[in-house]
Amino acid sequence: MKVYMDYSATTPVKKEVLDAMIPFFTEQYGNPSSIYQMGQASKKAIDEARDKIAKTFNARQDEIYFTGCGSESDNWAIKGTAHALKHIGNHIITSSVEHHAVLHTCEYLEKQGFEITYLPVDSEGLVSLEDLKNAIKDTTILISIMYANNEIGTIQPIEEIGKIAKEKGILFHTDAVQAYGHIVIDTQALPVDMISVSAHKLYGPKGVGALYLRKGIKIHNLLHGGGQEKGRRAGTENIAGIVGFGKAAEMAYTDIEAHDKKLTTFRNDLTKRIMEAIPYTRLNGHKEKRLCNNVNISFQYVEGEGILLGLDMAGISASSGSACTSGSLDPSHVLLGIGLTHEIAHGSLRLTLGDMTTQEEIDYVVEKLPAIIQRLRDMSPLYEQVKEGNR
Amino acid sequence: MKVYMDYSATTPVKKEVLDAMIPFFTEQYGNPSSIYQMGQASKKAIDEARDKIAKTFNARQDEIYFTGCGSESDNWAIKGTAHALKHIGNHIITSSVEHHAVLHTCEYLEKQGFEITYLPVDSEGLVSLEDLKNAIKDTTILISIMYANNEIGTIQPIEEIGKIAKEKGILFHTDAVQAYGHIVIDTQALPVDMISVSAHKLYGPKGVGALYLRKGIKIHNLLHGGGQEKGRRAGTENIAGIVGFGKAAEMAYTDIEAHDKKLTTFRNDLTKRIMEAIPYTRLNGHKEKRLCNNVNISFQYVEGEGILLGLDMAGISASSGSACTSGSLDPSHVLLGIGLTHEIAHGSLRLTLGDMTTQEEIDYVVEKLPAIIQRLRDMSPLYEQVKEGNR
Amino acid sequence: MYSEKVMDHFTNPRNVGEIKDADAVGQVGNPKCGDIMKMYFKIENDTVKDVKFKTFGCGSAIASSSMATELIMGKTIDEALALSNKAVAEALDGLPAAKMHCSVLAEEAIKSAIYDYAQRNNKEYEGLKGYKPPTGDEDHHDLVEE
Amino acid sequence: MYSEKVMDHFTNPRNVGEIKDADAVGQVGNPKCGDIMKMYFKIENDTVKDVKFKTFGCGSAIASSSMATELIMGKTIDEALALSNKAVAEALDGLPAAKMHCSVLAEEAIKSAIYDYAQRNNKEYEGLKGYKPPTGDEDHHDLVEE
Ligand SMILES: Cc1ncc(COP(=O)(O)O)c(C=O)c1O
Ligand SMILES: Cc1ncc(COP(=O)(O)O)c(C=O)c1O
Repeated sequence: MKVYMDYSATTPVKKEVLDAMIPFFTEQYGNPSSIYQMGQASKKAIDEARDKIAKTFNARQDEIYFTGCGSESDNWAIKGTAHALKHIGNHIITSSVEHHAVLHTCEYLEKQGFEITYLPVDSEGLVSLEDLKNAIKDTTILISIMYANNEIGTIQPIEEIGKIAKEKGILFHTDAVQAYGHIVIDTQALPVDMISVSAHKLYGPKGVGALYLRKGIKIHNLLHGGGQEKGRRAGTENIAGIVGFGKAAEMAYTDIEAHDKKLTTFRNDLTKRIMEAIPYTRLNGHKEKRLCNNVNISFQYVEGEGILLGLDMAGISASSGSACTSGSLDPSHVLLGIGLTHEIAHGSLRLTLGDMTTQEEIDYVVEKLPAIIQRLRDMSPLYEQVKEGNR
Repeated sequence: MKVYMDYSATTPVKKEVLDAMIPFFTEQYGNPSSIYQMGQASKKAIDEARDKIAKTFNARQDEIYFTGCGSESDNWAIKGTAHALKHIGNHIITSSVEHHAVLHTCEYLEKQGFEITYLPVDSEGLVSLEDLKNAIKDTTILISIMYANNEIGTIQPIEEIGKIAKEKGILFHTDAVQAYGHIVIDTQALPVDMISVSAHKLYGPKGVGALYLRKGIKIHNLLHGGGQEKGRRAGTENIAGIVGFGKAAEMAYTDIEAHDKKLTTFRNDLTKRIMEAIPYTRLNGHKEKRLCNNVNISFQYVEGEGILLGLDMAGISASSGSACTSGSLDPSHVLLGIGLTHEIAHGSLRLTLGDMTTQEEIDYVVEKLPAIIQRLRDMSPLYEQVKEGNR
Repeated sequence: MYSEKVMDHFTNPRNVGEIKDADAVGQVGNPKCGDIMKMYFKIENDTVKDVKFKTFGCGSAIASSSMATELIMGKTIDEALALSNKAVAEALDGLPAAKMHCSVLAEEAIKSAIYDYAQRNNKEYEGLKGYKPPTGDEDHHDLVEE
Repeated sequence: MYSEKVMDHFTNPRNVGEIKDADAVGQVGNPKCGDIMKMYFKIENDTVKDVKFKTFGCGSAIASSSMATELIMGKTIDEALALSNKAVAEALDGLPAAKMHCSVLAEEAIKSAIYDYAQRNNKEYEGLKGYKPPTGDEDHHDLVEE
């Protein structure tokens, strides 16, 4: 049996989405900047996709800008704001558990003379509003806090953060790459100025992202060049990708309540049964303020990559916060950020669910996982100590 | 009859290219950063595409970095170099006829305190090597000159420019977005350090580009974040797009001599017959040092958009350097750059050929164009003056 | 990009041509901007008996000239002077924002021609109050906010 | 990512386990880095009679332990000490660059155990010259250039 449980890494493109994209490769390939009919047809297709995405945000068409990926959206929002407002101040507030697209961008700006505050999070991954308020200075020009965490699924108090930012007249960006498609983000109600999203997290194609940029907000461009995207993002438009993104976003929000309900049930079932079946485990992230599709559990005394290989051999695709899978030496900064020791962070497993997930798949994972963990524990010198009562 | 003659704006995706891409949307959708089999399959597909593109440049695999478009490659090369070398100098040399992705990037850097020299070009669009040598200063850190011009097709003396740059120890970037797929670019023979290319100009998909970055050259990242592209370009990889790019590049270079020969013949035939059929015309760009697919002619006393609309009604897709089609007020900076008056620049028509171009199409355009021009001239108060001998 | 009306007036422009013994001629725009509009009038009893145009410019410039001449044909001079660029654009079922200046040009070509008529015949019209003839250098593109 | 050999040794590791009355025990790595390797030896006449391992670590750490124990089983102590990390990696048909440190760990676990043996039995071996037992804090990841 093949079980994909890594929807937060990326999703398959839905058939309807691919079908919508196909004509724009070989037939309707006109450049949207061209005035002839085929070019104008491309332009129209982009406008319609923009409209669909704007609708999901309850936003205006002209507040949506297409980019090449979620990372580009993050880079653009943060660097664009930093450079546009550096005459006002050089201080940016973010959190210690952001995606690298935010963190490394902030670190880069730090080297360019900006000052960055990385807010800590509590053991469930939440930033504290008090900490945020205390961090704000006269020189603060931007707050960038992710909507929901990609590893542990914790959902931040975006509305409250937005209110604080608004009160202080500070721009607020949120990386909603993981939240988009799971949570209703209503820009009429939510005081946020910029939102990053990415198509491949909600059954759209890889290589397309978007930035919601509230009307009237002026940030510098990241990609300079042609007049595409009303002069704010250069580069010939990825029409097929954009059309696919529009379709995918529309589908994701067509019945988001049902989606949420289904995945929440699966998530809770999966979590509960794994925790019951396997000792020495820990659920990472917040119990309730959590993405409906995210399960993240640490298994003590084993290392995550081994779990993933074992799962892969059983046909199950998943991910881990282990250093070994990231190519870096340290385990996930998110897991360390919520206070896990290195050892426990190394033994984490993330299972993320999606629209194609079935009860059968959940059952299969619950069936296979205990033996995989047990086998690794039996090989582990740390577990040996536990059995000997030395741990 | 439908005739597409705007291949320099963008190309259709070839069937073989799309076929290669399709599996990576709905089936082989794994994230290449993931260690399970489906992720590793994606990684392998990207490596293979990288290999194919490296081969076309006679380069190493690890000198090719994928981006989101040609504009991103240009922005990255120029800003990345500027920021990496600003402790050495702040002077950049480019030309006045670059694509906006280069020009506007340079203009942005100018505002950030860099000094830019925009080399003029002669009446055929060539930069002068003497001008270049004279422009070089102790503070010069980068020369960025396009390989071939997107409007008038003029091919710059890249080898000679590269030699000058190398002698002086200055990095050399070339925007080869238009040259790629028409000209053999051998990085073993050519002293260039960075090359920007884009898939959608050679029958690959829109939304994928690449930067050739000579081994050992260190420039700053433009997109910070995850460890993709060996940590140099963040963002989940556009696998389908990258695979398509690889396939398209491979196909483009499989028999580039035949491609060149066929299009050169078409180009010369088309040019000659239009110039013979229609008076008051001017061929823009260099006669020989010219892209094999580019025809650019100014028709005096008429405005380009009208020509395009007329052609469109006859089923012919083309482009113009007229202000009206660019959305800006001035006509093409390239046409002004080669010394055309505004009036003549407004009346330019670019016909660019491609792999699907046929002799029948050439004949059709030659048949239709004269009447379209004549109709507009008959409406033109400027042409009236000509007939009256007042011009 | 363009409405069907615009395309129709571009393809089959009404009133193209010259009037050799015109009572008034007006020309606005300049080749630098890529638009020149020239209008020729036959006027009788302060009424537009005939009007023809020649235009160097984009599709919407040609369509605007055509529509504007059609709208004022047979109208009184005061009515012709009252024609606004918005009315031209609306009659064309709208113009893209970046093309609104073409409709402005049409309005101005009419004013310029009637100004010529007024000058030749020593007349004064309410609609020309404060009107300054174009020098040929102004950038009409700036007149309309996108 | 991994060769078939690595996957084979990960899936069916040879010589996993403990030896209760081992003549020598060596442990290297630390949980912070996500790798700990522990090896148990039975030694007779300066020959490896038996060797077993336990490893907390990624797939290549487990495979490296398995392969290393297999390579030294029955060998003399001098031969065991001569086993390089490269030899382990090669026997596995290669390891990804970022995983070479796992083979280093295996080499070190052997050295560490034999050092223990030498200490217990007051012996000296050529292959241990200059060897310093690990303190548990070093970052073995740095040992190999990627
Ligand atoms: C010379 C040149 N450079 C850069 C670009 C930008 O490429 P892209 O549209 O893929 O960003 C283009 C084409 O649009 C081009 O012709
Ligand atoms: C929270 C978060 N932000 C940003 C990104 C980057 O998105 P992309 O891979 O499309 O650049 C991701 C996913 O990779 C993510 O999970």
